[in-house]
Amino acid sequence: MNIVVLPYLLVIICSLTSTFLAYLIVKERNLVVAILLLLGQGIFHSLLYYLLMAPDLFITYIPVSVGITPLLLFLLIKKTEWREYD
Amino acid sequence: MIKRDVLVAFSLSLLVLSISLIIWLEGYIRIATPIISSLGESYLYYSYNPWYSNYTSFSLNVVSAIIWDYRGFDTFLETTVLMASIIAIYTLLRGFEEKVFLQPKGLSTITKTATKIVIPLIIAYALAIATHGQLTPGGGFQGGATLAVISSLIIAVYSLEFLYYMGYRSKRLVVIRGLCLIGLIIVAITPLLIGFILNTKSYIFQNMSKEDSFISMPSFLFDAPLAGSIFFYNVFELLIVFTGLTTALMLLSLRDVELKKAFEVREVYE
Amino acid sequence: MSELNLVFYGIGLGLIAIGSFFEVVGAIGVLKLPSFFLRLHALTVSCIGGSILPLLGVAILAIGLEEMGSQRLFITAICLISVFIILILAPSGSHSLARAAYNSNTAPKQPLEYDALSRGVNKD
Amino acid sequence: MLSSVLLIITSIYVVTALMYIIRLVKGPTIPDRVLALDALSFDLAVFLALLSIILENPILVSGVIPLVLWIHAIDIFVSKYLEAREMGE
Repeated sequence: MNIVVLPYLLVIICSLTSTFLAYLIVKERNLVVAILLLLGQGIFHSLLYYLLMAPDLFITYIPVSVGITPLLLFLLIKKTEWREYD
Repeated sequence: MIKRDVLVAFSLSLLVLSISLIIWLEGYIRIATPIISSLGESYLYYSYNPWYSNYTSFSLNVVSAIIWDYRGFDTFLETTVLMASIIAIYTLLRGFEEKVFLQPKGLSTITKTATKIVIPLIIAYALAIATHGQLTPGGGFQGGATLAVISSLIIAVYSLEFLYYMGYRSKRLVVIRGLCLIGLIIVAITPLLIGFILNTKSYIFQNMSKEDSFISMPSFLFDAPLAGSIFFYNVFELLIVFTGLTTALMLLSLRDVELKKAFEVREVYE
Repeated sequence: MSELNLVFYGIGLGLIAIGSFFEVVGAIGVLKLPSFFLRLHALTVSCIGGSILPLLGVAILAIGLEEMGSQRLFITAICLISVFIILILAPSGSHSLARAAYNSNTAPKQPLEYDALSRGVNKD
Repeated sequence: MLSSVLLIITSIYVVTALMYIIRLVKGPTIPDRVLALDALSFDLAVFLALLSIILENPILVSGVIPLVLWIHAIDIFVSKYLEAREMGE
């Protein structure tokens, strides 16, 4: 395997994994598990930006997809769901 | 998780692979080729070029040169977008009050100590990302989002009350955010004001001197490239993003006792 | 290539190789062990052995790579800072996760021999 | 010699990332999935540093620290979600 082939191969792996996880997010019933799968999809998606040589977009996409979106979703689920269990 | 779902997802990803292979074999997609289009070449050529000082913006990072110099007005309107969502949260939760003495619990002592050690490191790194936005990848938004880790960690590990002890109130943060937006506008119209006083031609969002106007922002601090207004824009953007995200987090994690009045207001409206 | 650079090469590549061994061990452990509290051991193996050692190795290897120019010290600095951050944050994160899983009874505690927390010892 | 050794090690890291993905999808409880995400992101942090040496582009490495910090924040938030009655207390 040549060193030139490596980024192409990694792009294929990352896009396959993020598509795979995106389908599972849609099918999942438990909301917390869906958020965690979304997080994994976000990590692989941002790795795609890294491999396309855009570190600026990588640093922008990491907080948005890995950090803030799951955080706000966790806060919202906690606000709505625990009343039902009480 | 059913096994059938996993199989369907895997076949779906294989479908995507085959479609992308077809497009790739047609020759539409290239990853990081050394061949650059003429438009990209002109950006690379002019973003840091001391010999053509009428066209350059003295920024080693081409992306921040494009974001804050070539399309500065666009980016300025983008920064005001987050304000709209914060106003939406305020209108939903109107009538809340921030109470201080509720006996916070927080997480265990080990986590508290680890957070205490790491917080100065995060502050230093976020400031480095923002103020070196013209040299290395990064900029105002990235620095502010990295700084927002601190407020989210404090809310979870200590409690919301710790932010109140430190003097953070959501209304104060919104006021700081508005002041920083005004600061962005002031930096943008400074060349215009100087041109008005000196009675020469000048432009709004002007960074370096142009062919027909000699006014320019400071391009070097001692021997480090400062890239004129890009540095000031990055610092203001850092504060804007940090205060905006912290306000959203604080408002969404309000305790039930503090929201009692808001619920009463909603019942009156209903 | 000078002799000092060869030393940096050797130390860096050796640390990275040892780290990859720990990473494989940790991954097999995360996949194969039967319950959550046992998988946590595998997580610590892959955190400390599999992340910190290779990052140190990359930091040392980048000093020796003279053909990448003076910007290679950027890699060294970032790797050393992230080693420090992982060294502090990864144990505290796994500790809080384990404590939450124990207190809220979300994970089964089945292969259990001695439970000190249930007898009120060291509740905090 | 250097590039071939780094190639082998990078492929090892990719394979372990896929193993963590299996645990993330399969994991019976919520803490299991968080654990898999944790290990996955620390794995990818090393992977990014290696890749910036392989591609000979030192600027690319700067995304490691935000990744590590945010994953720790997610850890803390999930444990707070499981343990406490409210997020802000």
